[in-house]
Amino acid sequence: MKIMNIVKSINNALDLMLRENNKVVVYGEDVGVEGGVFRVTEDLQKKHGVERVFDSPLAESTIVGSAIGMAIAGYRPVVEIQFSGFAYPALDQIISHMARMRNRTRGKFTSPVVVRMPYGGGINALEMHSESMEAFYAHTPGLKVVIPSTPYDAKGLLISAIESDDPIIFMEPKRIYRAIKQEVPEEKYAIPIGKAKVLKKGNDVTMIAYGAMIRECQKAIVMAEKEGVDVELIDLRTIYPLDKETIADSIKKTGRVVFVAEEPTSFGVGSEIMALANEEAFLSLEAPPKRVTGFDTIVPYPQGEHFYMQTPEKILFELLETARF
Amino acid sequence: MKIMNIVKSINNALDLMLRENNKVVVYGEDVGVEGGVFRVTEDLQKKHGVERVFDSPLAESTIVGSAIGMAIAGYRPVVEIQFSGFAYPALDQIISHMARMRNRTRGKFTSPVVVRMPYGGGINALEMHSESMEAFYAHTPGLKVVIPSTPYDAKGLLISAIESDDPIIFMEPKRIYRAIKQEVPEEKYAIPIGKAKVLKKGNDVTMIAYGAMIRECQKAIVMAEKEGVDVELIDLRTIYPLDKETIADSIKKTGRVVFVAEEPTSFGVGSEIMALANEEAFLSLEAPPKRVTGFDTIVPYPQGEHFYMQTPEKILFELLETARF
Amino acid sequence: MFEVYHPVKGELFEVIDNKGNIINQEWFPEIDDSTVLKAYKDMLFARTVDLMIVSYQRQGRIYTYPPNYGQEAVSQAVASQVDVENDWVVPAFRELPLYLAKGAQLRDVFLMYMGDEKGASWSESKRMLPISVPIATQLPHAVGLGYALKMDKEKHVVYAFVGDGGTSTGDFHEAMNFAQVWKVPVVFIVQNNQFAISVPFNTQSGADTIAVKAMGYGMKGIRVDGNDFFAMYSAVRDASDYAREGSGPVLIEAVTYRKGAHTTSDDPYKYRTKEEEEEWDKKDPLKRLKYYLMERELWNNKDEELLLKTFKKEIDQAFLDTENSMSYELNEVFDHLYADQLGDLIRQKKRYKEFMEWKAKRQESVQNK
Amino acid sequence: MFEVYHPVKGELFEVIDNKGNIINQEWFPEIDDSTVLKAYKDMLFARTVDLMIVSYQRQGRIYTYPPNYGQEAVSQAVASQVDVENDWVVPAFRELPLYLAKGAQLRDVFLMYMGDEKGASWSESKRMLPISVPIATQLPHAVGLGYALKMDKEKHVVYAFVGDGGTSTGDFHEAMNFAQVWKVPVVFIVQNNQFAISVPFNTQSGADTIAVKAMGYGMKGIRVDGNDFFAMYSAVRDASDYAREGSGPVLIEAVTYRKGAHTTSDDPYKYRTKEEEEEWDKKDPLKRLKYYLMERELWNNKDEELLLKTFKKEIDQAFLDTENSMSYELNEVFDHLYADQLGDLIRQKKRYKEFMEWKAKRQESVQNK
Ligand SMILES: Cc1ncc(C[n+]2csc(CCOP(=O)(O)OP(=O)(O)O)c2C)c(N)n1
Ligand SMILES: Cc1ncc(C[n+]2csc(CCOP(=O)(O)OP(=O)(O)O)c2C)c(N)n1
Ligand SMILES: [Mg+2]
Ligand SMILES: [Mg+2]
Repeated sequence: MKIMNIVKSINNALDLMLRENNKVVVYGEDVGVEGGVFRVTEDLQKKHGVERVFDSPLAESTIVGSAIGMAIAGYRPVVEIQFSGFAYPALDQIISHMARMRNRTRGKFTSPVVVRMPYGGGINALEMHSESMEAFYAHTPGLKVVIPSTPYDAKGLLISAIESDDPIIFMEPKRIYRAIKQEVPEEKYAIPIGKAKVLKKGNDVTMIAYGAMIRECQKAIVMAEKEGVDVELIDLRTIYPLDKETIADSIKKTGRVVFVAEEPTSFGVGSEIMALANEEAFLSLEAPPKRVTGFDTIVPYPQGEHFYMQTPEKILFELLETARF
Repeated sequence: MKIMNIVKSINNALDLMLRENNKVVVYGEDVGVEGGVFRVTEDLQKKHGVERVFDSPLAESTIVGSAIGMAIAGYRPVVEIQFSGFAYPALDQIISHMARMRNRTRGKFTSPVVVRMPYGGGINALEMHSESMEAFYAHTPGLKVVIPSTPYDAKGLLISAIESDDPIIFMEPKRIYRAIKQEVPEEKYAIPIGKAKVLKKGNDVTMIAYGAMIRECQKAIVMAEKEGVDVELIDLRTIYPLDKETIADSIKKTGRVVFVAEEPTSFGVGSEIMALANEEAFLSLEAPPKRVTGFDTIVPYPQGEHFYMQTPEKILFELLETARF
Repeated sequence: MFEVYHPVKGELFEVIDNKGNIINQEWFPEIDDSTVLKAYKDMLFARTVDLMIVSYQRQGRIYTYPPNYGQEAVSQAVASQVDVENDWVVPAFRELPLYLAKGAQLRDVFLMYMGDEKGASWSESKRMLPISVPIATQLPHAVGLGYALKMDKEKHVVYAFVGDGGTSTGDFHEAMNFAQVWKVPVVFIVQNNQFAISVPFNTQSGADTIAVKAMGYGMKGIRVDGNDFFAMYSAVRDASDYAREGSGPVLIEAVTYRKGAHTTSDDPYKYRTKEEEEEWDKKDPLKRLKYYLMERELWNNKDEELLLKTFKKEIDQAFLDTENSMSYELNEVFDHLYADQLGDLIRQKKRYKEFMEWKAKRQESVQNK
Repeated sequence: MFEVYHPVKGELFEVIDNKGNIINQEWFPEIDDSTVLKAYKDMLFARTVDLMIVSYQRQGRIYTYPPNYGQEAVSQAVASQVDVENDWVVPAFRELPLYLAKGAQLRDVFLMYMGDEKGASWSESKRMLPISVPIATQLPHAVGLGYALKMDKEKHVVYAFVGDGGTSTGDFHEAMNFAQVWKVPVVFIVQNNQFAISVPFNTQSGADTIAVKAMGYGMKGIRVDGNDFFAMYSAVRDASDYAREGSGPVLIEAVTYRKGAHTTSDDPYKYRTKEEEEEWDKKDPLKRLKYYLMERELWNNKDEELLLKTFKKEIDQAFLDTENSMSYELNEVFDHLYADQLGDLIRQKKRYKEFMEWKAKRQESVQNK
């Protein structure tokens, strides 16, 4: 065991998979020499050579598109999009091909590509650097969408993603890249995709979140406890496919749901959680399921970002309303 | 008044706006000489000249991107994406710029572009030609998303879209391009964006749909009537912003909601409607709001498409369950 | 070759004239008569398939179809020398002779355009991607396949196709640049058939040729008469040798003409003249090759008549077999999207079956009334 | 000029050497001393702003910032001749001298990088788009602006900027092609500063030069020493004359060097050497212009010392003013997204205010305990 933050544990997972499987390649803008702008791929080129860990030209569509080709030929490319806000030029390759190659060819050709991208706000960056558009990917048939919230999960989920025969969108909460440290085994282990995790048991309200919001929720929950509200916290870990059983079981128990995320509210992941609560636990609902999510606006520049972000207090405010409905 | 189908009424709206406002330009692939692959822009080049109605190179990103530039300079470009499945290369321009130029410049520069795109299935086409990914646009802050279901609405809504100071995604139900004929005034009129329309009053269930699904719903409703179920039918017409008042009022009255669309079920427009039902009418709900929507799969090729599409019978099946819950 | 016919010169690389006479002996390929004859027959076969599909389409037995009519020599030049097992083919959608050479079955082609995904994967053929519906988006895949060949130290090549319209897309540009930076063994072949649906080349492209675009990537490029089988054959051979040796990618502009409609839904007379078509008809790739063969007494009209008869029978039989054996189960919709069965899809499938049962019962009860 | 320095030759268009001596009299621009002197001062001003922002950043008073250091001559060449009212400027993000010439205020630049959108719109400046965060995506906008100028029969031009990294993107390609097909008056200027963050030009691009890419679009192009103010001035003038006359767009490759870090978060020694930096330091655009001016006794070190002092004072004052007057209201988040106020946004804003009230009350009650 070693103490790792998320940057380190992802680096460790990549290192390990590069060592174990010579079909794994890692590339993207500044991924090689520089080791990535967040240093997630640091030293991997030194360890595994310039043919397997390398810089690409600045062109997101073909970063993903070429990875699809490699994957068809038996490789396991793990590509990095520097910020999730720069994945938009790659959406066509992701939607039209990465997600569909298997279906289109009745399984003859597959595209088990992992697209890694840091997402979310809270790092005082300019526009386009704080996006949380995971709902795009979740709504795209053929993809799986994974978002870890801890170093331990990040490693185990990334290993599963690389070993998965399906294409994976792997979104990394850059805000907590270095903020959370944890003991992480140095050997290989996998955390299954599609399984949520109940981080805390509770009876009054089911709180659902993922990524960097988990930490904010945990703070809110401590405050809520003082107000006598006992919260069950679920870390989704996979956005698509949702772990409907875990979520529904919890809602059936508590009758109340609060969903917390950075995304714009409307037509987001939260909407699907609201739908799920209805479809799976309608008769148990004691209060309207609630979204504590971003405004339907552009994430503001740093000076205004605090208005947009979900803070423990804001979560508490909404949580108490739901608990006392 | 003249009898028009949707192709004709859109053509008429474009013709009228080109005549009235010399800042309106219309372009896209095959839009000029050919008049569009669906003939929506037929004869417009002849009438208004090759400078205002023209063919562009095959490049969706710059079709939209150049329109943003023109709009900043005071033009009102109406661009056509040949099929909504080929809009994906333009998503970056749509999300990163078209939707944000006003916000980014605090209103100094705006991008009142109208992006027209035929969407939806049912025309026996190959892959990528039957997409219904309106939820992408609805989830993108800064856009408005409009989908007409009749010739009359198509004209009035398109005129509003061209006159709107906001960027508009205008999705056209190609399946019923020529299927519905209606009297349409030849003069100018506008239908407000953001206003749903109650097509039929009813007391038992609120049915919500748009585009080509309206017709299927109407057929289902006739069948339901025979089973003693009285349905209220709402045509959304605008997907974002949703007309929450109209929707909520109806749900409060009926206590039951069925949403019908072609889109993949998860994380779609339907999810937001489910959320809305909860947030706005929780205490009135007598049954879990229901989605009658596409599978979370790729729209099958024509031989399999009937499995995927919402038919009157399938709608009835789900409707009855909700009505009798 | 790529220096002699350097794209900056804007020259067209040709080997035979419209009457099949050799006009460029120096670059006439080393190729034996039997290969030439086979190429002719294969092109004739492809053309016959095309024509018959168009007629099936008119009969309402097939959906929209994009013919290869007039462009057959371009992909036949690859078909005549492709390594069927090992080279990769990345199609656009007008390379029928090559699909068939690479192991696709007529059934696949029929199924595809009759609206069944089962045709899209070319049954048992090796290393050939499905046709690409979104224009030019296949080119990045070719780059990745080339990278894999390079990593695996396989001395094979990727043949990637795209149309003149496709060269306007961002993906074309990105893929060309990646290919050259990574020096992958990809032969890019642009079928410049003068139109993208209704849009003519001069409205499509700022440059006078497509070959010249190679220069913007530091790539080898050449502008070839795509209706001249021998010129195409030579160009493809030199390009693939170059790529196979690890020297990097090559761009071939194949200048050709789409003699037919864009697809069966299109009417070309909205945007071009009969005169133009007649002009290009003289350059028809089959006619030219036929002149060549007849001149050498390797072929005559009677041979052709006989062969066409056999072809038609074979094709019609295959079409009937396909029609008669078509089936599309609910499972087809769900079962190939993910490697495993997702809960959501299982639930959705189950719900659909419940609906089917309900529907069946309801029809029964209606009938019983 | 575009024939003499045709990109196919791979030549670099230069006018002065590293010591400020004229080495190419033929192409030395018609420019009076006062304009040259002003250009020098403006570049010096921009460089001073840059250095001071970097130091504010180190003090934690500003967020990540991308300096222009070493590249000032490229956009100054435009700044010295742009029509401030009528030409359009479409920035990448390293054209500080031009932003200021076009009417941007220091306050705008500060606000932008202090994290306030109010800086992004360049206050009262006319016809200049905000900097573009997603690389190269601004180029299609330039095409559209050019189209509008053409339609409106305005004899003005669009100056559009992008980096070497940006030339790899699909949008670069599409925009170049559209511009040429539509013959719009756009001067595209690529600042080839040798790096895209850590990625050097030879990993970025298959071609040896960026100018040669113009050929792939049938466009005029030229490769210019971007650190040579006079060469850039001449090239920009000829290009804009060409465009203004309606002849079409031009691509200028400005060969330069990013002397500083990519941004204040970057450490260039991860990917390049001090030696390389020293080599390029000799070509520093300010140094070269200063040699030129000093040789002609238009400038001396004392002038510079004095001016720098004034500059620093002015900049520091502007920065303090900005800091002291900063404010960011909740409305800023909502009020500029749509032309009208959407119900959803009104509700969300209202809800946020309710939260704020609740929070205030809660803090009160905590304090009262
Ligand atoms: C990205 C995309 N945009 C639009 C279309 C619709 N479309 C199908 S074929 C075609 C023209 C293609 O022209 P070209 O590349 O020259 O190929 P050709 O049809 O001439 O073989 C268009 C616009 C598409 N399939 N994909
Ligand atoms: C589409 C996109 N991808 C990635 C980035 C992250 N990024 C910011 S600057 C940069 C390098 C740009 O290089 P270049 O175009 O040469 O401009 P320079 O920084 O050298 O001025 C990258 C990759 C981005 N802003 N946009
Ligand atoms: Mg073509
Ligand atoms: Mg650069």
